Amino acid sequence: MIGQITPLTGYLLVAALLFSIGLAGALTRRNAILVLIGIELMLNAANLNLIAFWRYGPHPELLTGMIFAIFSIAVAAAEAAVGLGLVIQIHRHARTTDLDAINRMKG
Amino acid sequence: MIARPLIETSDQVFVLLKEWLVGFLPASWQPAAGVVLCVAAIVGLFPVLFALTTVLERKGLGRIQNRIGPNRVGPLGLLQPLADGIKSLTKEDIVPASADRVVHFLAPLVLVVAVFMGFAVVPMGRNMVLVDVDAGLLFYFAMGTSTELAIFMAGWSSRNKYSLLGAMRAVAQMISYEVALLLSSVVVVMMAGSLSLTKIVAAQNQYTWGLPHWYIFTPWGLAGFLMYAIATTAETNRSPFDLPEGESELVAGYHTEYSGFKFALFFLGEYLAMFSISGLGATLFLGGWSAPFSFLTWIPSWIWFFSKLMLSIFVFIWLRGTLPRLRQDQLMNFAWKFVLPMTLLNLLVAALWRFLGEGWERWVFCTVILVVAYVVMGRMEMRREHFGPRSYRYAE
Amino acid sequence: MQEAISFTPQLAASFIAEILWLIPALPVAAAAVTALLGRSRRRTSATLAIGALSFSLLLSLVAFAHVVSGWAHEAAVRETVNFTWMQVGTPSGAGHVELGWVLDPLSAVMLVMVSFVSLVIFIYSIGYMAHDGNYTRFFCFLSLFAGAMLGVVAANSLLLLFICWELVGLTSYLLIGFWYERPAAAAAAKKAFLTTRVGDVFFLLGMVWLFAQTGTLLFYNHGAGAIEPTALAGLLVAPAALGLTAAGAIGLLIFAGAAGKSGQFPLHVWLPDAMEGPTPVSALIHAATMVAAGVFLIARVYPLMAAGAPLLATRVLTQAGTLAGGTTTALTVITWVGAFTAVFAALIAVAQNDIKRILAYSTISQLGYMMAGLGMGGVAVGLFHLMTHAFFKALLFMGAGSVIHGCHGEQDVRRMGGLRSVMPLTFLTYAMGMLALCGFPLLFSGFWSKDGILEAAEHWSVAKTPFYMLVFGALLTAFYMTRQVSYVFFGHRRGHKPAQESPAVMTLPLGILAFFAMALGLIGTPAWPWFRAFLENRAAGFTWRGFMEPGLLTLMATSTAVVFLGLWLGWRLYGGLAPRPEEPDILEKAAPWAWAGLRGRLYVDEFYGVTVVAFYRWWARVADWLDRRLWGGAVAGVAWLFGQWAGLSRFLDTNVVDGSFDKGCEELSVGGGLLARVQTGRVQTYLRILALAVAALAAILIWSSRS
Amino acid sequence: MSLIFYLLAALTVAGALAAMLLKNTVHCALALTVAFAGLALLFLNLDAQFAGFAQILVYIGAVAILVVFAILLTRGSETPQGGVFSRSWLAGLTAAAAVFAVFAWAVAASAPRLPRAAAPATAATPASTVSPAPAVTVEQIGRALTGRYVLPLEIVAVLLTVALIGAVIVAMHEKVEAK
Repeated sequence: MIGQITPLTGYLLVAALLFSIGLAGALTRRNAILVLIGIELMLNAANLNLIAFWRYGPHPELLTGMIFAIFSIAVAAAEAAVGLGLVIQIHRHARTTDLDAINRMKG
Repeated sequence: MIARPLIETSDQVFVLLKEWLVGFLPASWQPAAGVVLCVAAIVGLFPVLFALTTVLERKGLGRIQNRIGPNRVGPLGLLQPLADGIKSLTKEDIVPASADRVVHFLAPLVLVVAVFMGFAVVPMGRNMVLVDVDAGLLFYFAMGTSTELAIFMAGWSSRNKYSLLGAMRAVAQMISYEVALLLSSVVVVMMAGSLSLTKIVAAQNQYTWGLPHWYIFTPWGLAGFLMYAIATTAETNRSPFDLPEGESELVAGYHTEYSGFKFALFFLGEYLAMFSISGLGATLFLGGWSAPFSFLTWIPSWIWFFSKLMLSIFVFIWLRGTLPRLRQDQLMNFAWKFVLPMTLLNLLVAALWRFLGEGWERWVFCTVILVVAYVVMGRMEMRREHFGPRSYRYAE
Repeated sequence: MQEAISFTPQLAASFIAEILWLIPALPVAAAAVTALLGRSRRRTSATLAIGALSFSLLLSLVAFAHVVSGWAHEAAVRETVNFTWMQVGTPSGAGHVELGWVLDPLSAVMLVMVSFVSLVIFIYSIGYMAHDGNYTRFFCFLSLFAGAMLGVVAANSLLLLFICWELVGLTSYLLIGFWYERPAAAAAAKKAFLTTRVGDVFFLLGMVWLFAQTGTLLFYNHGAGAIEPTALAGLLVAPAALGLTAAGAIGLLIFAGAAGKSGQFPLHVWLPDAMEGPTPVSALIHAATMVAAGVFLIARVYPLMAAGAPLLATRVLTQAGTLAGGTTTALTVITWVGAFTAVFAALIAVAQNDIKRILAYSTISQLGYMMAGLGMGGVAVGLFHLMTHAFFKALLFMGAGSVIHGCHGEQDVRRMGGLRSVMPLTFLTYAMGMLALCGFPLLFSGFWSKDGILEAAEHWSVAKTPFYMLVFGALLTAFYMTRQVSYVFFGHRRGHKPAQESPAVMTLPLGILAFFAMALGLIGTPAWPWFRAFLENRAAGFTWRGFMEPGLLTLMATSTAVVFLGLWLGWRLYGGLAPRPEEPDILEKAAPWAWAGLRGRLYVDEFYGVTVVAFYRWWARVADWLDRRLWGGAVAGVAWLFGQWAGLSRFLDTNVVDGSFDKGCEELSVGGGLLARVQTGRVQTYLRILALAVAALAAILIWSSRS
Repeated sequence: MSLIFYLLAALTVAGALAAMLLKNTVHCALALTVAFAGLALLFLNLDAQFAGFAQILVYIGAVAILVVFAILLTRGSETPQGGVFSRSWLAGLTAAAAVFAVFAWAVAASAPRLPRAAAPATAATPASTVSPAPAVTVEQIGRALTGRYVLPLEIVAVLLTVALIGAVIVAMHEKVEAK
């Protein structure tokens, strides 16, 4: 199995692993910030996929994957800023960042 | 006039030396060995420079403050740094009981490593750059930002409110001024059309009427350089922006809880950061290793580079001896409400310069715009008392 | 009499003509602004009204000067500014309804007259209305009225004229009914409004007919206007009922409108009652503007009236030809009605005791004179009398107002007397006005204008009767004016309260008007017929030989004799004697039945009362009955049906629709409760579901896309 | 597959795992930076210099610092007494596992049809031979950004501005509160 892993496959597997780890964290951690961290990880995994596909894709000269990755990095930065700002505000409001404690919106 | 080959050799002496040394090794090892050699050289050189600088600084401050400064150890106290080094090496390494040992241990290392990385892309002379990365500038800043993390680690790990406060201050300050730093260097990138530092230097290494094409000799270049200088002073936590280690407020800032060798590492790290960032400034605005006049080109390029480096170091020391310390909110307001807008404006001015094309008009327009903006904004800030009484608005 | 200058059509209107519209617009604007003011802004409103009107006067003078100069340079001015208002379908395909204004001698003269007299009256009313609570409202209406009247004058389109005409009617209604808390005033206002409407209906008919015939309502449009030769020629061949040409019929219809406004015989009833309004209003309406509107209308469409008469060409071009005795049906009718009205009203005036009513009836009779003059003598003759009358009648009314003001609202002449000494200024000016009205020889304007009419009547080709009627009317005029004046100013004081002179703001206008009442005659003497020449665009030369025309001197002699006779009679009968209000009048003793008839205004109102009004009452009752019984019943039935239907549907709603709906709602809420369970409010739950969904989707995709 | 790749992958995954597993939030943040660094190195290993440096600059330089700040501002720096995992951690874990399973399956299933390298791998050239790196200069990237991708660039710029302002507004104290 390992023997015939192509580089691309390897990268894709690593990306999938990272994604799942991030997802697991996002799903299991209590601290809202850590949930955000998990999401960041997921985004990064996606970036890794993009870059890998760009690198081993048929048309690396078009730079599509790389540009996409760069954009997603920028967007991720924005997302982190806003998300953390929200977390801080929530903390001011509820005095906690424990997501289990923050369930006021339940139906 | 000196013979050309001699000039060549004196200019390329280090390169030749490296090649000669590598020559002894089998061909397959040579690239790696070359790199190792260069790294070794850098790692060896700059601590020495650091030692030299410390003594210079202490003596200079002494002069400014009307004292003699270190004068016991060795002739004129020149061996003082040596003594300090020995002392710091032999001192006991104290780690607070409640400290987070791992992070506490890692912090200085990360700092020093990150700072050293920065030197990799700075050309210190013709053909004297460790790795000529195409995105050199980006790399440099990437490394520069990593130091903040180290500082935070230090401040947080040593479970001490002074350290933590110092660290937070330092990080906040560095982030704020990093924006200005980047933006003020972007101007140069726009003009040189490249992120590679060697290309930037090459672009400045031309002469008309014996005068070089350094970017500092243009309106936007000068403005950019001033912004850059301010930003660097803040980045390196030097006076008047040295709040993070304001002795009067927080004992010694984020390295309060460090002693012995780790403290020495921090000390080293700061000065190395100073060197590298000054070197970058020289590369960006002062034409790197190029000579100030065409008839001085026979002097080896590395001499020019290091003299410019030391010149800015001298300026650092001078400032430290002269200016009082700012207050945190003043610092922030200054960064976000004055420096940042000016740099942004500077970008526009550079673009204008680019599109006005050759001719005297661009000089007039750009200068006028910048001066007017400077005066107006300065007045506005002063009147709005942004540098006035302290506001706790953003202080949690 | 030298050849006339023909009107040279101006293609490009001069600047003053371009901005002629400002003259009516300014007072209207002032009215609009005043309407927005609060009741307390008395000074502001007065200032606005008078300021605006003075501007209008200024512009009118400029326009007048422009026309005069053009006339003096032998280039007769008739400048029109027209614009299309809307598109309409006509028998001859789609046509434009065009509006516009015209600047020619007629409109210029009228503009100056109207704006001037109105201005004087405005100033006068500052004093007269000083104690009224609704000062601002009053000036608002006044401005609107003046603006509308100026619009009538300046209009170059029959439609625009009609619009302003109706505006005049409306404002007259508002002004006559200004003291609406008095039932009499309210009734008078209604009466005036309705009576004039009667005429206006005919006017409207005529207008529509004219439009249908010619496809345009513009008076002058560089040869394409409705009253310009080409159109008239078309109208003349178009037949109408009773052997009339379309031109004649339309002319008669329009005259009906004019009669309504100018209180000619059948429709005069509103005018005396209109005295209920404040005196300035009476002055404005009866002297200067409203009633003059009718006369002006006839003058404006004179070519239409005169169309078809012999010497048509010269008539149309010069509007002269009084001496060439051609006439038309319309003109004949106008003449007879005018003459009859003149005598009729004069007779009634003899037997009135209310100072303002006397003046009102004299106005009617004078209007009769004007109409007759128009009918027999052409535009110039009628207009000249209109001008002079405007001034001296305004003077008389305002004098009367001053008297009433001085006698604290007393209006019965028999309760006055001896005011000569108390209010000398008023007496002096009033006397001038009176003499002018009587046509006192040589000195006073009334003499010359009336002479013009008499002269025209004497030369009228159809019949002599109008001449004698008018002469008799002159005699009566002199008589009743003498009676009034001797009642009011001579004898000894019979009022209860002591009278006093009015303030300067009221007497000064009197003086101004008095001056004009005398001086204005000089521009119309036979020796120097400037006015007529100006209107008819002939060169005006001064020559004594003007008097040498055959029969003129004898005519002047006769009229003078008549006037003196009238004065003597009046003084002989009423001079110095002081009748009690309760004791009968001298003439009454002489001929009680006649007197009673005259006192009762010849029972015209009563006649209308038993015919028209009664009919309407009956008809109203019929309609009422129909409503209650027939329509009311039908409606009630329908309503009942709907009620039943509504009840049925309500039943359905409550028992069928609502039931099911409520059930559905319950189900929904229950389901919502179930769904709400899923909504744990914990982010990670949602995230988890999301993740699983993604996984499932991806799996499906891959599965479907494998091999 | 080269050794470097395995090392970097191990480093990254380890960092990620640590970030998700450690108790102390700050440690998590620091571990996260390690993961980021590993990713950056992976990018470099993929000859994506620019992306790698941008990764370091943005994530280590900005995002990590931001996270750390947030942690300190929310008093999250000390380890919480109760467990760090939420009550429903098992379900979450299973969900994540399911996702990973699906992805891994997808990769494995499509492995034969993936482009192995710029040059199709044949028996002669084993799949692990790294294809010649595409020479990508920063200039090309710049041209691409300001050329083909100028519209996304603008949009991202706007997005960043909005996000910046929004974050400031959200995180800012109202004056009344502050006083």
